[in-house]
Amino acid sequence: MSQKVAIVATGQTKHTSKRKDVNVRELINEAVSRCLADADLRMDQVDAVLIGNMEPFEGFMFPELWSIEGWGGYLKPSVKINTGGTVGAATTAAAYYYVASGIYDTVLTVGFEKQSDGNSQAAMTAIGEPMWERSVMAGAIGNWSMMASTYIAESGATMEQAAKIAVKARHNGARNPFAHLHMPDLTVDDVMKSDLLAWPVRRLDMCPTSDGAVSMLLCGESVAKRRSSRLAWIRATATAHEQQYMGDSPKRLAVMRAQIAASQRVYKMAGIKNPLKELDVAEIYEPATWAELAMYENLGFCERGQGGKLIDAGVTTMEGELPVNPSGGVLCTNPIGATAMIRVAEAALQVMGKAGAHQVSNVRTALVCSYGGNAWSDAFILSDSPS
Amino acid sequence: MGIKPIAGEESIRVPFLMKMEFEYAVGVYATHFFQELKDHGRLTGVRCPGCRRVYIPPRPVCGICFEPMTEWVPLSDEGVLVGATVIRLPFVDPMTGKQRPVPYGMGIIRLDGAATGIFHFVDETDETKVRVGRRVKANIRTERQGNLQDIINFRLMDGPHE
Amino acid sequence: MSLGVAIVGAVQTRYETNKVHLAVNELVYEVVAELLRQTGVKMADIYSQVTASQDWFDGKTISSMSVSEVVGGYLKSESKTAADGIQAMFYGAARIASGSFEYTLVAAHCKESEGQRTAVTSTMFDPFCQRQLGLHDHIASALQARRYMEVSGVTEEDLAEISRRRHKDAMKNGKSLRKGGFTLRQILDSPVVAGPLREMTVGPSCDGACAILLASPKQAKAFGDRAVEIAGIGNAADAYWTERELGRSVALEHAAGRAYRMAKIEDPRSEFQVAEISARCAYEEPLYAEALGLASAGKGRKWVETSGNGQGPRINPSGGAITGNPTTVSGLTRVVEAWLQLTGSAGAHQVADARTALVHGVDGICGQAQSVAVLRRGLGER
Amino acid sequence: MNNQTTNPIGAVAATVRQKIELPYSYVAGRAVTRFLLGLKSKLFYASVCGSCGRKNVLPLSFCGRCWKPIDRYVPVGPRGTLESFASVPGGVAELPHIAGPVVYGLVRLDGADTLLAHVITADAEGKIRCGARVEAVWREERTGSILDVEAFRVLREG
Repeated sequence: MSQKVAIVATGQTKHTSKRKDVNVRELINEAVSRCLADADLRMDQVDAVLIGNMEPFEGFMFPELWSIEGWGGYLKPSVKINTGGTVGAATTAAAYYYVASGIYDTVLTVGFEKQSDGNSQAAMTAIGEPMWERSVMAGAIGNWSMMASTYIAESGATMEQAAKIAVKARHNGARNPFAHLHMPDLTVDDVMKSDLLAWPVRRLDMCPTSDGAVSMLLCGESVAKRRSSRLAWIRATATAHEQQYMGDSPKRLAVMRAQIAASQRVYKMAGIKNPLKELDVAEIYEPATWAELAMYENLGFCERGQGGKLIDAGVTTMEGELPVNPSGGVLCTNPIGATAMIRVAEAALQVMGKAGAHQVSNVRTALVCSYGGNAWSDAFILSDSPS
Repeated sequence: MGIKPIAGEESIRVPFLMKMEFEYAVGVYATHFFQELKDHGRLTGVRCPGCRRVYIPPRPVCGICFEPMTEWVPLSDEGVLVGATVIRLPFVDPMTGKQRPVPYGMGIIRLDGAATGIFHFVDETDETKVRVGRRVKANIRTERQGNLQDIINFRLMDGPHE
Repeated sequence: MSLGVAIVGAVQTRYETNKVHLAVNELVYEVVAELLRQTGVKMADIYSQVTASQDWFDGKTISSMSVSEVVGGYLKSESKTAADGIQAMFYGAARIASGSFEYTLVAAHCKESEGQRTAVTSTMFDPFCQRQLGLHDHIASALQARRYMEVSGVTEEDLAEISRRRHKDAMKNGKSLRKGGFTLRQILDSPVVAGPLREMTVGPSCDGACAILLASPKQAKAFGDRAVEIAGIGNAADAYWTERELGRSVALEHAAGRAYRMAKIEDPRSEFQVAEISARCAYEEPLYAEALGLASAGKGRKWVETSGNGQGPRINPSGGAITGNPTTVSGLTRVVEAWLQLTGSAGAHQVADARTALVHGVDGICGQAQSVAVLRRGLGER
Repeated sequence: MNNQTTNPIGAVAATVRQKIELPYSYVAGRAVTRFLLGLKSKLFYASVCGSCGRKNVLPLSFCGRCWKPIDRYVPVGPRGTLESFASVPGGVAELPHIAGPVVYGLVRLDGADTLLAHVITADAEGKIRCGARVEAVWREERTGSILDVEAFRVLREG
C-alpha cells in the first residue's frame, strides 16, 4: 500500500553559536517539545522517530542513544540516518518513505547539531579521504572556496553579486526569530570588506557554525487531515549522490550533477516545467554566497552563467518573483545535522502560512534542496494540496 | 514546554580529547598507483572500458557505467587547475589536533589525460596567481615513500591560462 | 498488513581478522559485484541504495562517501543508516513498500581492524561520568553478562557450552572466521577479556561486508524460489545502558512483538525453523532468546539445555557473531544467512525444510537498540 | 605506506597509519552540572520526576517517559548496592594509578533507580560479589569530576 504524506507541525530551537546552558539531550528536547506543542500531540501518539545528525561534531558514536530521553525514543521504533550535510533532508525523506509505505502513520523527525561542543573545521576536514584528500583539505572553507573558484571561472559572477546574496540572507534572517544571525543593517560594502578566509570567500560569504535542533511531524493522509487544516504535502522527493572523490565532478559547483538530477526529478514528478514561474518560494542549502548563485543555475531558475543577474534584478528577494530563503538560509543558521531539515521545516511554514514576519504571500508550491557529502543533493516539492 | 534555563545557574563544561589511530588499507588499486609513484615517479590512472574516462584516484569500478576497471594508463605530471584557492583561515588539523600552518595554496588538479581531478597543494600563496585555468606541474620528491606526499606540491607553470 | 517486499539476492564476504589488502570501497564492491552476478540485475535498473556504516569505525566523517560510488549511488537515491545493517534493510523495504522504487540495494560494511576497537567503542559512553573511567563495549558487555547470569542462573560453563556449539557450527560455514572443535576446558581457560567474558565467549574483532537486493512483488516473481518475503519488521530502543535493568532486554521484547504482529507469528518456538540471533557474546544468546519468546522469561539457563537438544528453531547454524561478524554488519549477516537457509542454498550448514526464519540485529551499549525481522520462503506462501 | 603485505590475488597491498585527534568540550547542562558540582561536596544528586517519581543518576532535566520537565534534585547514596562487576586484567590507560586488574562495577546508590558505573575495590578479604554493599571513597582534592570519587569500596558483610 502507499499513502500521501503531509508535514503537520514543526519545532525549532533559537539557533545560536554556543548553547552554554544545555547539553545535546536538552537541546534536542526543546525542538521536539515545540513540535509536539505545534501539533497539539502527546509523545505516546507518535509511532516512530527518524533522527539524523553528524556524529563527529559531537564526538559520539550513537549520540541519539545517549540522548534518547530527550527525543522520546524510549521503546519506540527509531532509525538513525547520517549522510553529512544533507542528513536533515535524508532523514525527512526516510520519514516520508516510512509513512508513504503505511508502516507508520505518525512519525517525528529530528535533526540536531551542537557544533560548539566540538571543533567543526577539524571534524569537517576528516571528511577528506585519508590517503588522497585529508592532508590538503581545509574544512568547509577550503571546499567552498575551491568550488567558488570554479564557478567564477565558468560564470563570471562578481564579488558584488556574492555580497548581495549575503545581504539578502542576513536581512531575511533578521525577520526570523529562530535564525542564528540577525544582521538587519548589513551592507554589500561590509561583506566585501570582511576578512578574506580563502579566496574568493570572505567571512561574511560563509555560513556561521551554530548549535540547534529541529523537529517535524509527518503523517499519512487520513491522520494528517484530522490533525490540522494547514498542511504542507510532500508532493515529490528525490535524492542524487555522486562518485567517490571530491575531484571527480568536472565542474563541481558550476555544474552540480547531483543537484541537477535531484531537482529535475522532483520537477518532473510534480509537473513543474518552469520553476521560476511555478514555484512560489525556495529554501535551498547555501553554505556560501557563491553556492546560492550557482544553485540558481543548477536548479533551473535561470540560464547558465546568469545566477548573478538574478540577484542583481532582485528576483530572489522577499519582494521578488521567487523569494529564495526567506528564513535567512544556511548563511544565517547552520547546525549541520539540523540544517537541511530546517530548510524543509521553513518551506513547510511558508506553505502552511505560519512563517510570521518572514512569510511570503500566497505560497502554494515550495522547493527544498539540500547539499552535503560529496556534492550530494536531495530535493522536495511541498504543496498546499495533496495532488 | 521544553527546558527553561535557570537564571544565575551556569552550566559547566567537561573537556574530552579524542585520540585515535587508524591503519587504513590503501587497497589494491591505490597501492598500485603509489607503487608506481614510489618506484618510478610516475602518475597513473585507470580507464573505464565503457566510457573510456580515465580516473585518478584509481578505483575498482566506474560509477557512471558500473564497469569494473582493468586497464592502467600513464598520466602526465602536468595538468590544469580546475579549482584553486589560498587558505588563510587557521584551523585545527584532525590529523594532529593542532593548527595547520597557513597560508597555503591548494587546488583541484586535472592531470593531462585524466577525466577527474585530485586535491593537492599549490606552491604559491598569492591569490591573484592561484587561479582556475593555470597550468601546473607536479613537484615530485627524489626520495619517495609511496604516498601522496611524494608529490611535494604542484608548481604554477608559465604561459597562458587554459 | 504485510510489507510485500522480497529479498531476491544476498551476498557476504568471508569474515577475516584483517582484510589488509582491500580498501573499504573495494571490500564493498566485492559484495555488490557478486550480488549483481547472482541476481542478474543490472545496476542501471537499481535506483535506490541504503548502506550501513559507522563514521568512528571507518575513521572518516560521512563514512558512506567511501562507498556511494561502488554501491551504484551516482545520481541515484542513496542513503545511509548509522546503525546495524538490518536497519538499512528496514529502510530499504519501506522505500519499496512506498511504491517509489522497484529495487533497493542494501549494503553494510565494517573494518574493525583499521581502528582501535576500545577507542572507537569508548565514544558510545557518557562524556560526563563514564569516558573518564576508560569504559569500552566489552567492559559494558561483561557487566551485563554478570548481571544476566545473576538473574538467570546461567553459569560460565553455560557460556562455554554456547561458545563450543557455535564454533563447531562455524566449521560448516566457509565464510566464518573462528571455528573449530573446542573443548569446554579450552574455552574456560581462554584469556579473560573482562571477567566473566573470555576471548572465546566474545566474538573476535573482524572485517567484512554484506549486500542484499530487495525487490517489489512485481519484480520478485521472476526470481521464483530465490525470493524470500520480508513478512514482518520491528525495532525499539531502550533507555541508556545505566538507566535500565540489564538482565532483561525490554527493547527486544517490543521489537519482536512488532515484527511478530506484522508477520502474524503466534508461537515463535514452533513457527521458526531457524533463528539467526546477533549474539557477539555468549550470554546474549539466552538473554535475547528470552526476549524473543524462544525461551520462557527468566528461563534462559533451561533454554541453553533444550535448544541444544534440538527443541525449537535451530539457533545460529552459521556459527553466529561469536565466531566473527563485524559490528554494523552483523544484523545483515543474519539476513544473508537466513536467505541462504530459506532458499536451500546454505550448503553444509543447511537446516532441513527451513520455511520461516527469525533474524535479529543490535546497536549501542548492552543492546540498547534492537531490531527483528521475520523472513519467509517464497512470496506470501502462507 | 607503512606496511606492505602480498594479498591473496598477488598484488602488493599497503596500509597507511594516521591519527585522528579531535578536541571536545561538552556542555553538561543544568542537571548534570548539579551532579558534578555536588561531587565537590561529597553528594550524589539524582533528578526526581514529578510524574513517575523515577530518581535518575546521572540526573535528567526532562523525563523522556512521562514527557515532563524535571526541576527537583535530591541527594542519594553515598552507599549503595553492587549490581554487577567486571574485572579487566592488566589495567587501563585512563586510570594509570590502578596497577590492575581494574574492577568495574555498576552501583545502585541507595534511593536511586538507575546505575552509576565506577571502579570497585574489594573489602579486607578481597571479596567482590553482586549484591554487596558499597560506599564511595572520596578524594581529598575534588574538582567536580566523576574522578572525585576514587572508587566504591565493598563494605564488610553484616
